[in-house]
Amino acid sequence: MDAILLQVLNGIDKGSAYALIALGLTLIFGTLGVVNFAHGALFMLGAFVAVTVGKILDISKITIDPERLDFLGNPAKIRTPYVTEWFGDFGYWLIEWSVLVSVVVAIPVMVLIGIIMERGLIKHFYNRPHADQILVTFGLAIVLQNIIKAVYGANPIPQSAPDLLQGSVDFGVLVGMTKDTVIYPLWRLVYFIFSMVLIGGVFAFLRFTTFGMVVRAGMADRETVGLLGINIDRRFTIMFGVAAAVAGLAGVMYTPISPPNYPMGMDFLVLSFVVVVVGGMGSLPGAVLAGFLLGIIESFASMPLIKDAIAAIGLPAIDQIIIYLIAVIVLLVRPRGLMGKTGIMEE
Amino acid sequence: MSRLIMNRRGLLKTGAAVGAGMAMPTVLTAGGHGYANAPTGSTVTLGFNVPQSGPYADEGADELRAYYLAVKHLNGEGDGGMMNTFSSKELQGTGILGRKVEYVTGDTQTKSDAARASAQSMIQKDGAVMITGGSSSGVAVAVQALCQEAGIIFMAGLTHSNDTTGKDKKANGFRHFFNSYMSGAALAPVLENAYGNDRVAYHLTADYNWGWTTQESVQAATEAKGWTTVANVLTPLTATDFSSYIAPVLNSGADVLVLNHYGGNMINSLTSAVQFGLRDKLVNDKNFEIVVPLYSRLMARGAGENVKGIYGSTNWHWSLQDEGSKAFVQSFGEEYGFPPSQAAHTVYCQTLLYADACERAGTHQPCAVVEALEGFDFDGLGNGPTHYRAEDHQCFKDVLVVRGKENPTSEFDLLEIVEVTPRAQVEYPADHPMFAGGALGNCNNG
Amino acid sequence: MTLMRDRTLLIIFTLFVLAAPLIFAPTGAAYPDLLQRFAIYGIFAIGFNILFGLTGYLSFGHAAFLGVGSYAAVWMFKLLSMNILPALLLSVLIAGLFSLVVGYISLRRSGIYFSILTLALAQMSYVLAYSVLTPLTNGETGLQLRLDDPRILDAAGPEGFLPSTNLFGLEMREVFWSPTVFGYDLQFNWGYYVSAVMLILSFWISIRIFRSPFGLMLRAIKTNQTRLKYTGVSTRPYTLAAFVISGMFAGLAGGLLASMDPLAGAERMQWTVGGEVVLMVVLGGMGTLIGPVLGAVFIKYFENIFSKINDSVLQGWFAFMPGWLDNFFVTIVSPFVGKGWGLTLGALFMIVVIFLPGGLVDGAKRIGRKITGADRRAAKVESK
Amino acid sequence: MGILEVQNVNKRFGGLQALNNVNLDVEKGSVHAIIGPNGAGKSTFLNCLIGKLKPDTGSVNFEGNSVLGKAPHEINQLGISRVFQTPEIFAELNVLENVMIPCFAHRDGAFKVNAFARVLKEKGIREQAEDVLEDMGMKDKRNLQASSLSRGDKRRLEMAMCLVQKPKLMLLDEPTAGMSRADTNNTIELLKHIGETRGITKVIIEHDMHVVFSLATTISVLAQGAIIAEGLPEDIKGHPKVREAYLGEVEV
Repeated sequence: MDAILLQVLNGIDKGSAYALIALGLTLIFGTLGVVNFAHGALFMLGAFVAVTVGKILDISKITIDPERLDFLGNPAKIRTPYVTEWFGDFGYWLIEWSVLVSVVVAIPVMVLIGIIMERGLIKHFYNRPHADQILVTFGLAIVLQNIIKAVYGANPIPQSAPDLLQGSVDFGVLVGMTKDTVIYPLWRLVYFIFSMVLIGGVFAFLRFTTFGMVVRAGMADRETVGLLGINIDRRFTIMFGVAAAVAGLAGVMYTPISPPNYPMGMDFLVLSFVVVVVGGMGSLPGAVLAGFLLGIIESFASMPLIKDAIAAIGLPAIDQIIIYLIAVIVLLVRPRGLMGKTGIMEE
Repeated sequence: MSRLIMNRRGLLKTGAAVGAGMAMPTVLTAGGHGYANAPTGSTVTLGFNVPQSGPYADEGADELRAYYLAVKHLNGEGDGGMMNTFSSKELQGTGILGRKVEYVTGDTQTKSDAARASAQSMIQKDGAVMITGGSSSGVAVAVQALCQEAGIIFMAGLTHSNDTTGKDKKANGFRHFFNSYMSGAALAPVLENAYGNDRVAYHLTADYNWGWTTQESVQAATEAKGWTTVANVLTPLTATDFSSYIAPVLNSGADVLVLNHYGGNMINSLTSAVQFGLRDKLVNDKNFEIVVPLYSRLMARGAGENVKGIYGSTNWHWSLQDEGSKAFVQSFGEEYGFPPSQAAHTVYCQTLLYADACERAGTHQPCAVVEALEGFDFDGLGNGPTHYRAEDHQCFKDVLVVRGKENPTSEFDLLEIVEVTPRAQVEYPADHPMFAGGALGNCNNG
Repeated sequence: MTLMRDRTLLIIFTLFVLAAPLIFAPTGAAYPDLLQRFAIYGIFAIGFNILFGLTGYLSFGHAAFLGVGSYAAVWMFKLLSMNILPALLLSVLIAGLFSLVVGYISLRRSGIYFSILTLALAQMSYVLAYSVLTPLTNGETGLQLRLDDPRILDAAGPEGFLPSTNLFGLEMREVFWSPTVFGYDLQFNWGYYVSAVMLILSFWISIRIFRSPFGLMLRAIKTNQTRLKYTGVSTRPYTLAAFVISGMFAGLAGGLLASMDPLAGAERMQWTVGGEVVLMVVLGGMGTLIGPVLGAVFIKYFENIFSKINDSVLQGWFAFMPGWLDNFFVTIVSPFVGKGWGLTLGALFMIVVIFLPGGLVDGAKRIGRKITGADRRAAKVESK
Repeated sequence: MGILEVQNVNKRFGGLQALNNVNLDVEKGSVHAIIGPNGAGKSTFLNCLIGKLKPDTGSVNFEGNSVLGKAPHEINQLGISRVFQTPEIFAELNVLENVMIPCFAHRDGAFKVNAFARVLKEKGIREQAEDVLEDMGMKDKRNLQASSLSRGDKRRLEMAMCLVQKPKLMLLDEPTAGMSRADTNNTIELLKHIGETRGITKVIIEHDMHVVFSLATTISVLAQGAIIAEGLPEDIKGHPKVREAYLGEVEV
């Protein structure tokens, strides 16, 4: 029971990252009809916004302390971050809560990156075949990765969560189980809540604002909305920015869970495509649902008990291939996915 | 059967061998002066083949820094570094055998294919007489095999799998770095001291060769001390989130988690394990502990705060206070402004060892170099008295057991040395079962 | 007329390929290993072009066939003989069978769904080859020859040495002629010429397929599959045939890679390698005959030559400048070469996709047209 | 016995009876038009003929063989060619290739790996294709890329692609939909020309009365999923039920 609860928790946690990326991917596909292979790179860029914010907050005044020696035996340099110099305790607070500062910074930055990407590149590919869209965004992903590598190197760069949110909680006790059976990291719960809020926000935005309604109408029938004299293109551009921001925020918040490095986007990309396919191409609720579902399935597949049981029937290492296996099965049996409409890129 | 690879600077003239396409089996080994890429002019070229893209690119970059430093020292520039402390005094700062050392670099991409392509271009195009580098065992084994075929000396960089000098050992290849077995042998007594002899271990193991050999070694060594192993779970190489593997650990009855992971895997699994609060828990009335058999400072940095108090082993660390280490840290630090990593150290040593062997042999000819290195005893390179064993071309030297530092004083000061495990304790017979199944073969002059 | 043109193209291509060790000498690429790779990846790309260029089905999974081909070949070297002929035959056969299975499954869908299916299947193969299939693939290290392999057809060689791969005695690693021409030391190597013959053969097959009714059907699939169905053509067998043919080319390429260098690593099956062949075909010009080979040469050149340009090489290039300018240029250029080769390649690829959808071949044609067009205009002006 | 026999075909979508016991008999050599107001079930009926939909009950036989559940290419191989509402051609290929492809399909069947034959050496195929193009008045455009053709020429090309297969039956789905008056007249002329020279049986789904009465030899009227009248054009014109259900105020 406790093991199952743990894996469900793990699953929804993984799932929230998948869901966020897949949500953005679907927004772009649904609004612009573009298959964006650079979406993983946006997730990665978001994570590196957090790294950059951390570095900026850490810009320090350097003083020489003759009392202490560095590794070469020279007098040690003492670094005092300027923010603490200027703002005192508030400076320390900023450094400690740098992930949240990054969230605030990442929203405009990522929206801007998204808009630049759409206006500068993607726009020219609306009328090109899907294959061309895949190729050019794939190329863009390679370029973005290499730029990040050139600037930040290849090693992961750790970002820590605020002290208050570090450590773990005894989730089992909360739901009335014995102590110490279901321990769960606090930050992962924060991540889950954050993604639920973000997903809810995107849905509310699409549902309850005029802007969102126009966009949804445009997703269903672009031409008609265009005929009504509404500038749907500009709205779609903004939606691209929103999708980039969703991916970027997912990346920012992910940094305390997994220290970011430049290939992280590609790792998530393949996965999130699988999520989108399972959810149904173009379906926003489908993407979210499939994200959580795949997260949970993946978690269960990695339980030793299940791994061994499946290996016994001749499918070894199920945890390594489960995601791909699901993608293959869904595409063959139900190509429109869980909630997709029939006919979209089907056959 | 002939090894007639011709190179730009090749000496071999293959007049007769090619009649009507039926090359006769002519074994041209140990042929006196004829060997692959014999340097003819006033320079000699070494090939530095390191990962410059992919997950280990930063280690590759650090290796390159050490190589540049080694070349400087060999050519008599700079302060000479460990050449001054090296027990063999053949190297005079006049290059190798009087020839100025030049180098070419390449990107292994941490892929066997790319690494071999890069090495091939160094051998065939640039006339490199020795190839060195690498930051993973798969690449090391692949390039070592290539060098064996081509008749070039290979001085392995960072490679920790038992296989490199075990079932995949080659006569032309040498490893200065330590291996999984040594990690286990060095760690076990320290762990016993620190955590007692009735511990129950849970292993998470990266699902590929290196992971398996490390897991096998650590399990054997700790079980010899009385520990039991409750589970060994293989994790996908491509995994980035280990939470679903970490979560069940606490309820398995284990009180120690061994993470047989390296690089990104290690960073992510360790981060998860700490976040899950494992180290705050009491199991079987003991504090739950985590062990990382192979530590690397560059990787420890990626895991940030999470390494604090966690045991592991390493080949070398810059805080060592012997003369060799101090000299190396000094000259590396002066040059680049930060201390070298263990990867930098091992490749620097390998370069000096190769140069020294050439001096002692009086030639670059691979078989002569092999002979000079086999059974070579030396000191002053930072690991105490060291022996290059003839049977498997593995270096035997002290191994460091380290622990993540609780109060680091700088961003480089992440590990503290807990114990320098003496060489005798990590030695093993050449026919040890964990290393069985391979043969050096004969040295190859190309 | 097309017949003539194809024949001329084939002849020029053949001459060029045979003279490659001479032609590439000034570029620094004329050493056996890289030339072999040019030819082998050229074969891989030619095959991929038959699927992607003609039918428009974008597969991200062809790396799996390359890998399977390599494994099959190395197993032949281990068990049967170091002669590359049986190894290549088995490579093509196994890759063909494997691609039949993968194609049969993936071709039930088209468009992006097809791409994702191939991607998923290839990643599965890669992951399994890296871990659980280690007894077959030797996992991370890669499958390699050992001294104690049986090799039942071969006579025992000298003790302590691995035999080398050969074609009835012609050793793949052997340089059979090394003249010095125009100050360049050339290396003529059997391995390259075996690959080159295979490349020419593949190129010829590709021409024949392009000009055949079968090829016409494949092109028809790309432009309007619905119409083709209502024209009485069963399209799936055609796409499957194209898939298997391209898979067999990939298998041949994999087998040749193993023949030149008998080691087969699991990374060969990763989807990014499959992505690389896509880059090759698109960069060169998809759907063109010569494009894929150009793309393969271009990318492999980048990977092997550009990645080796380090700061000290750059310093050499700019040494003629005054010190500060020299440093300036080294700083500017170095992020794009050496360890930054991936950045340059990615950027170039984007530029081609954006501005030259027809690839390098298209670019060459445009330049050609511009020149001849300009000539014609000039002639017109004169005649007035 | 007609060349195409439809018997008791029923098709329901949920609560909607899309086709209600439809019977149809297409005589060999006739031009049989099926007309009806929007939503009468014309498209559903057509989709049942070409295998895209399977009726709930009933049979559709072509020369005595059932076409139900057959794939599009199988139906074509039986000798039924189809002309679409908007011309479906191979836009990226040239005109001659467009016509040669159905030629190959006719000769080689649904699938043949003739990867080493040469298109250029297929003289017979080429001649057939050029003959048809000549007939359609497009021979001089044979080397143009199909996408560059005018809409009218695309329609001609599509017809040529059908004719070259010497079909026994042509299905035309609103061949003049969205066309200008002039184009419509051209198409009528074209179809008349085809009728005169080849005598192929045709089934035309159409709502443009001008087209129908210019071409058809027999007319069936479909309304609310059922055939309400069938007969010669003159009879249909005067049929009270038809006037009521469909023609309404329209003067013909």
